Amino acid sequence: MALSIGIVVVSFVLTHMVPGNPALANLGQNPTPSEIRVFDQRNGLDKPLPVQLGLYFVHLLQGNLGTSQQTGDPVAHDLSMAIPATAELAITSIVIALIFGVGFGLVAALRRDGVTDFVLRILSLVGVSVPTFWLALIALYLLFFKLGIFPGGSRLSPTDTAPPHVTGMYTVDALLAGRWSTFWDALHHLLMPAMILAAANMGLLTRYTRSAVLEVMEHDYIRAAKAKGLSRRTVVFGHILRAALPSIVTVIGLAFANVMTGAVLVENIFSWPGIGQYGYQSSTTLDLPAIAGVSLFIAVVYVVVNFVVDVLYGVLDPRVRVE
Amino acid sequence: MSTASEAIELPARYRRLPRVHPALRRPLAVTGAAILAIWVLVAIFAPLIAPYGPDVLGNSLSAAPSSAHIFGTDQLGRDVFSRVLYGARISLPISALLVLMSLTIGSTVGSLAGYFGGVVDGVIMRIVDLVFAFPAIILALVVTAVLGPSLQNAVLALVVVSWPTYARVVRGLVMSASQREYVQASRLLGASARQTLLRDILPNVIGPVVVLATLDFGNAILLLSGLSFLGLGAQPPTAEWGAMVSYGTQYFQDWWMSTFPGLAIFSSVLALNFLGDSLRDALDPHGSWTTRGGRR
Amino acid sequence: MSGISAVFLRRRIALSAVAALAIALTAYTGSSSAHGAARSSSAGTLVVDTSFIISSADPARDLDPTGYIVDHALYDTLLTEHGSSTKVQPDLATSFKASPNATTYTFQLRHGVKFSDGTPVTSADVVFSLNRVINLKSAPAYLLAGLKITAKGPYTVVIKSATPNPAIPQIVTAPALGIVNAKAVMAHGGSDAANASKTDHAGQFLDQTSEGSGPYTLTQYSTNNQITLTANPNYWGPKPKFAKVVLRDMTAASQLLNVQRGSNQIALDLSSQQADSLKNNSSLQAHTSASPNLFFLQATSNPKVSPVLANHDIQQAIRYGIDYRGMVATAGTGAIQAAGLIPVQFLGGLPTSYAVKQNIAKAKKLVAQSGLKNPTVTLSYPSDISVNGLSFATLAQRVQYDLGRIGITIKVQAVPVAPFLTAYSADKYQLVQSYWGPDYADPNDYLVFLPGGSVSSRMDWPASANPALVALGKRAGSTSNNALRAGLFKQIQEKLDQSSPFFPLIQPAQAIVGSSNLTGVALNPSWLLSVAEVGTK
Amino acid sequence: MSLLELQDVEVTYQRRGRAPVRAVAGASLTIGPGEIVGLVGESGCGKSTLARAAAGLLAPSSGRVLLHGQPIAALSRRARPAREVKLQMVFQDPYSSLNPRRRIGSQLADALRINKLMAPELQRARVIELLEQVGLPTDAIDSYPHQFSGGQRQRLAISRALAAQPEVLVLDEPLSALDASAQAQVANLLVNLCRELGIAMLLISHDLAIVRQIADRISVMYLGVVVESGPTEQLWTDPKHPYTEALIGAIPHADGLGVKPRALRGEVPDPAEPPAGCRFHPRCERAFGKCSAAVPDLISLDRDHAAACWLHDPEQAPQPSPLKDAAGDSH
Amino acid sequence: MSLLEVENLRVHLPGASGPVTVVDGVDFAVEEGQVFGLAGESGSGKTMSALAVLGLLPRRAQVEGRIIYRGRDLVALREREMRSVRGREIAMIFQDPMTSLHPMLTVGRALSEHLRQHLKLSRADAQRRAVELLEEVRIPDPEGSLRSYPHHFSGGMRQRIAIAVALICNPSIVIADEPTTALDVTVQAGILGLLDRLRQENGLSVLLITHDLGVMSSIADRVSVMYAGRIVESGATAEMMQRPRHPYTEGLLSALPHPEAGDERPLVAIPGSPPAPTDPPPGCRFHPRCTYAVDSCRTQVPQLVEVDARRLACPVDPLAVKV
Repeated sequence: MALSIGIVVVSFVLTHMVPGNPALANLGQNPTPSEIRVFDQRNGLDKPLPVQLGLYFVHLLQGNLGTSQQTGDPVAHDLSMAIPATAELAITSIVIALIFGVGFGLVAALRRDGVTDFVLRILSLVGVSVPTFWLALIALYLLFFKLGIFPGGSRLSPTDTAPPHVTGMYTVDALLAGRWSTFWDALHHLLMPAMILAAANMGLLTRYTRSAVLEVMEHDYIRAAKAKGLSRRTVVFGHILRAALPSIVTVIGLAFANVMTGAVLVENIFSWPGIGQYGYQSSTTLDLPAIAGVSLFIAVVYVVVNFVVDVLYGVLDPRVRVE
Repeated sequence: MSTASEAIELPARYRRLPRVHPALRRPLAVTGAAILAIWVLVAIFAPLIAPYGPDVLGNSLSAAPSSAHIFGTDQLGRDVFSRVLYGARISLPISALLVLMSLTIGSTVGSLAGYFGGVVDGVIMRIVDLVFAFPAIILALVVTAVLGPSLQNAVLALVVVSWPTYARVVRGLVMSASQREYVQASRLLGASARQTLLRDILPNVIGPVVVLATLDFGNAILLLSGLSFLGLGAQPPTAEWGAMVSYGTQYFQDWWMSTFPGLAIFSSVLALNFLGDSLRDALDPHGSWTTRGGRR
Repeated sequence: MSGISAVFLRRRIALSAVAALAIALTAYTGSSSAHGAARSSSAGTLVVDTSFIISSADPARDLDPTGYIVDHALYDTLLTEHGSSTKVQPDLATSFKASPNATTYTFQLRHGVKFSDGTPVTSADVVFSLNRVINLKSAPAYLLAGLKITAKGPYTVVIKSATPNPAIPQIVTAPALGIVNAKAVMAHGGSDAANASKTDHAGQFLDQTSEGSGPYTLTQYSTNNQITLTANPNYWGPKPKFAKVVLRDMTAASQLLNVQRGSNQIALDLSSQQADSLKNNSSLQAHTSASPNLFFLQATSNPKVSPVLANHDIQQAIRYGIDYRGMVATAGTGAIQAAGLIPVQFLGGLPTSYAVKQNIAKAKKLVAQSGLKNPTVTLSYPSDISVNGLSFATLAQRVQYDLGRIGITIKVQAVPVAPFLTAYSADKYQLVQSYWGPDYADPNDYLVFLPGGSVSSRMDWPASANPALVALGKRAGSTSNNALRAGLFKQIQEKLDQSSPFFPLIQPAQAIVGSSNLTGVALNPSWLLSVAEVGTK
Repeated sequence: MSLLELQDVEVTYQRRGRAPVRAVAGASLTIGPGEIVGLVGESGCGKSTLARAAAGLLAPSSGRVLLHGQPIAALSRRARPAREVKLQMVFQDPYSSLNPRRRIGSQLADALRINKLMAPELQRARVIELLEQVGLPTDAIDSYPHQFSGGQRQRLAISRALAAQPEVLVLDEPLSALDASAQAQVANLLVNLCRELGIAMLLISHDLAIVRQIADRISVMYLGVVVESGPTEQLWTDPKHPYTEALIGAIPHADGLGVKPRALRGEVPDPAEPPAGCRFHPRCERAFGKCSAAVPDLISLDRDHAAACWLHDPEQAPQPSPLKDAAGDSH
Repeated sequence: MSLLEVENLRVHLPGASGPVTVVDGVDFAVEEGQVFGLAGESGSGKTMSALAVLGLLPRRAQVEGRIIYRGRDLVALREREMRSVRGREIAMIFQDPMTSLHPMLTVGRALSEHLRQHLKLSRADAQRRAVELLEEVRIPDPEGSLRSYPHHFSGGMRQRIAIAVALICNPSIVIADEPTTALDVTVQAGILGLLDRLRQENGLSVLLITHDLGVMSSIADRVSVMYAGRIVESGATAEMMQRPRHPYTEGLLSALPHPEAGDERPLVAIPGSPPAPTDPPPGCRFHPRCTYAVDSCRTQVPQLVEVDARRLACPVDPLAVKV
């Protein structure tokens, strides 16, 4: 909580230190001094900074994040449009990274020091080394432009219409509405950016999983499980992976931070109308309420993700649960 | 007291002392070091190697790779190959500087927090948490929005977001190292806390920090080029790799404009990660990708 | 007074609101329907990729390029234009009459027109819509400044101006002046009262549904994603070819890829170079032409800001040091060197033959003559936008290189638009690379460049610097004889080219690229593209 | 006069959100010059905590630690005064008690350098002397800790402490990480050091058998309190506290007679919630009413021998009865 | 015919410079209903020998020799077949009960998973059997314990649970690797008592591995002493303890404290330390530390030969005189 307040203050103060004049940046054309005055009044920019900050907090408590100067809509509304898009992308990407990262890490650990291990190690290093924006461009060029395997951007084919808004995540909403073709279309659009976002986290998770699994495998209880004559599958999934899971889960917080960073780049390249694109556009247009709103949202995500990770850790590790 | 892993562990005095650092004997480390060495040489000797100046405008605009321009030319007729070579003079030293600054600030703050503990520690870690809550690029967006886009400001922004990593790591290392029995033994022998910090604690902290810095070096190149890609870092005509990729995307069909600078970023970051990963192995054999048997 | 703003500067620009061609006005009297196409049923989806610049789908609040495309499709205006022509044509009004002194305009409305919900369109709706624009005091309000709108019977609307205003028929074509369903909008918080700027809350409503009588209705609206339009079944005119139009927010790079892979697609933001590269693609059509936009350099005249630039010889050296041909080549096919400030298409525009030519020897001599050792100048430009697909950085690098060759060191300084404008207005910059998009197609729009004008004073070129030129400008601005006026403006520009802190660079090319099976792919100066007019072969 | 004296030392650990733990609930000990005192107890009895308090590594929450009658201050950021440097400690784990990144010579010279005991040029010779004293080759001086086995490292740790010319050594389980043969080597070394250099020692161990070989006197701890203390042989042959008795009875004998050691019923209770009265009473075969009601004091029985047991309270005790045979697995 | 016979077992582990032989020609036999002890210091190869029996050596370890269990050579068995032996026929108890039970699985699962796999019992039957076993090893509240996690129990209780886990499929042999080393002496006595009772009541055979000759003496029927990968002496426990004949056995016993009242002999340490497996001395591996060593000890590997109802690998046999 204190953290969130700190984040609001920092983002607010930072954005309001900008030397540019938001009125000039946002008024259509021919801004007259009186129009600038009206703009400043409307956006509360005529008051001293501490007062603006205080007002921001008051409005925040009322669920009011101010009005975006860029879109003319309430920031809360803009966020509510952008968040599901990013959430869909981020969650899919994390799921992809988890499946492959944990899988690769597990295989690497089980085949430790073998050729597979070496190849997976290189793969994981490539994953964390490749510049996301460059990978996105190459993927766009090859997979979309040359091969046409994936669509080139946006969330849905133009011929399709968005499913009824429930969660705002098109795949989920399409399923809820029972629109299979829309679901596949949304998924099709989702996969490429999600995979690109997943590359770095996949590398990260491969490494973490591998070392977590190796650490687990050194424990007597794994030898004990083998000594019980359990099948290999039970030993690997029921015992080794089960024990490594809590430490793998702790990486998810980090993975989310990576995804948010990557989202700024990937969303811009794939015309994905999410938080990354919104944040980037607001920062270039000095849309102060929007920037503050995005920062706040990201901070909330950070806090929530870390909380969820903590809870999950407790669920997975009964030793923590008791404490 | 006999477990299998311990039985494998051999007293080290029976091992031959290595001539080269063990990390360097691994193939990945050698590959990484070699690629990195090439880039460093390129950075130093760019004016000698590059066929053209980085900002010299030629007459053939947007030309595909040919014998005259092996990486082609860009929209202003500049030689992409030369610009990629000169780019090493920007990305590498500036990222190194960035890492060095974050490391210095982070380590100082981290050791102070770890050393003093208590309120100082509490305040510092709060700040660290605060910075951590922003993804690097978002904070960098805001910082560059405040200060204007330039390489210098991008570095500043990234320092702002990257020092906490070091602070956190160093603090943890200092705290755990000060709990070590050999540190306590030193204290009992009459060493002051400051003496042990310098003599017993920091030397044991440096290793992990060096590894972190090596890996972070690659990360810094990525972040810096990412910011330049978004137009928030290096500004034209600076031959910066990220900016070149971004510039190239405007002319998508002229693939050479963005492919080669992208490859330059990728190869240098990969080299650093190869090296850093191997160093990490050498330092922390536990769970590392080594070729030797494990030991506790 | 004209100005440049971030919204305007962002990425690219259309000729904005009023492209008034005064010449056409007197001759014009309304006639019957210009739409000759046979009625046919709508089918399929048209995809238009563009970098979104839109703040609202409420016509009364929006003056942005993407918003104009949308509003033009959703709302009928009193008059309109077709294709890339700027000739005024009937729309909701079948005809109009102007009073001889050009202060009173009487519009006859079409009978039987219905809004998309079936409500008939009457003069009350027109009065409400236009008054709402005036009283909302949003960006488009200036279009109707000094005008009074009244109804005279259910199908007659009268617009009165305090001063003679021959541009009114042109003005009312602006999509911002689209006619909305007064009842529906009022039912959702809309107001045309004097205090509408505070009481009107229909903006959000109009972002969700359209309440117009245009060829399309709004199905989905998202400012950073996509906008979906569906054919209006109640439309009075010819059915649009496409049942659905999707506008997608895309970067130029994505547009380039998408248009090549898709069918029924149009890309609006490609540079002429990009468009050029598609010329050989048989599945595409690409149209490039010189845009009326202007890239120019402006030097400060304030010796405190830059003693180097305050030196007249250096200013002249810059003028002759730039490789204009190289710059035009960089800008791509269709771009031309700007001989003066006024676009060549406009009244008073200087033909390219008048343009300044690079003369390195002369430039070097001027630098030597200046007596300055190693003159160094900082060139500032907005970093995060491009116009007609051309980024400021590209040209700035050209300038830096060219001036470097004559011995003037240029430090480039990239600044995001917002702080750029702030500092630019405050005379903080030495040399600026800027841009001018005309507010209306008339040379009077360029008077602000004369000494003491709003653009000139941004970099401290006061009226006192050249009183003769100021006087000439006054004369040109108030002359009613167009031939005379054109001559005066040409004279002004020649003087500016000889000696002034302005260095016109180029008029970039503008491009539109679409699938080759499409018809009606044309750039309109006002709303870029009329999606309802796009059909298939 | 005693060299090192622990007076009613209590150590309480504060735990976040939970009840604090009195790890040491009032322990007193004295160690005379040149004397080896063994402190024995099972895991969780607080003996290591007491050792750390005795060495000045942590501050007792009450009670005092006196060296030469002067209180020892717990470590702060400041350097220890020279007087207190005479009190040294050797840790349990020889793998973590030496700095892996410094040469042996440098670590052994720490005490000399820090306390300026001798000129730098003489230090190397002294370090070689120290190495010889603990029976290690002198070329160890330029080696790193990882080049040595556990027993050798423990000897290195001892010699590092010796460099400070200590009067008292607190040894926290110095033998438990070692194999039998190394254990004997280090044990003999300790005894020799005590006899030759007159160093007093507080030897903490869970292994009563090995302590008996080394110590002059033994104190037995159970759940944070000292339950019995006395001269080694007396305590060994005639234990007065049932817990000491149980400890001795549980030691397996490598005599080939196949005698089963005796088990003690129950579990060590949570130190955060110790049983009322005598802390041992729930596991004691001879507990009676009073044991659960009141805390027995350490009663001096004869000479140096004392036990904290109601059995020895002249007013309260029922007649001592022979210990029940608790062989096998009792519970 | 012994229940388990190990013949000329050799185990090589991968080392930095070629394989390292950690078990070098070991023979022993476990008889039905007996406790056979394998004694030695850390690194002597006793644990490796035991793991070899179950086929649980680290990856890439090489095994030579024969391990005959009920007429089958376990070395030659395939992994699948070996799995049906582990836990079912031969079970194992590990040193540290804190680490040998999976911390995230309930006691009930630890007990029943291999029971159900090996014996194909129903869930209810398995649970019944689990409760039975917990009662047998004297765990209070057996039903409740099934739902508890290992960390709810003290060290001694955990070792009892581990024993129950080992015994639940009614194996013929239990390999107990230092089963009491991590426990306090008072608890150790209880565990030793439990093992002894199980042996007597259920006819269980035990392969006991320990460095503690005291533990060995109190429970084992026969003992082999290992040094640097080889067995140096074998025989009946009482004989061995009272009259050791190999200098190493003798040295080990003299290095032990003497718990007998009144015995005040000082400890006698064996000089030096054991050799590294990478670099074993030639001839008798003990000779560098042996006070009785003669020239032939330095060159010739002593064979384990039958001498007076025991097997001894010392041709010098200097202690025979003392007997």
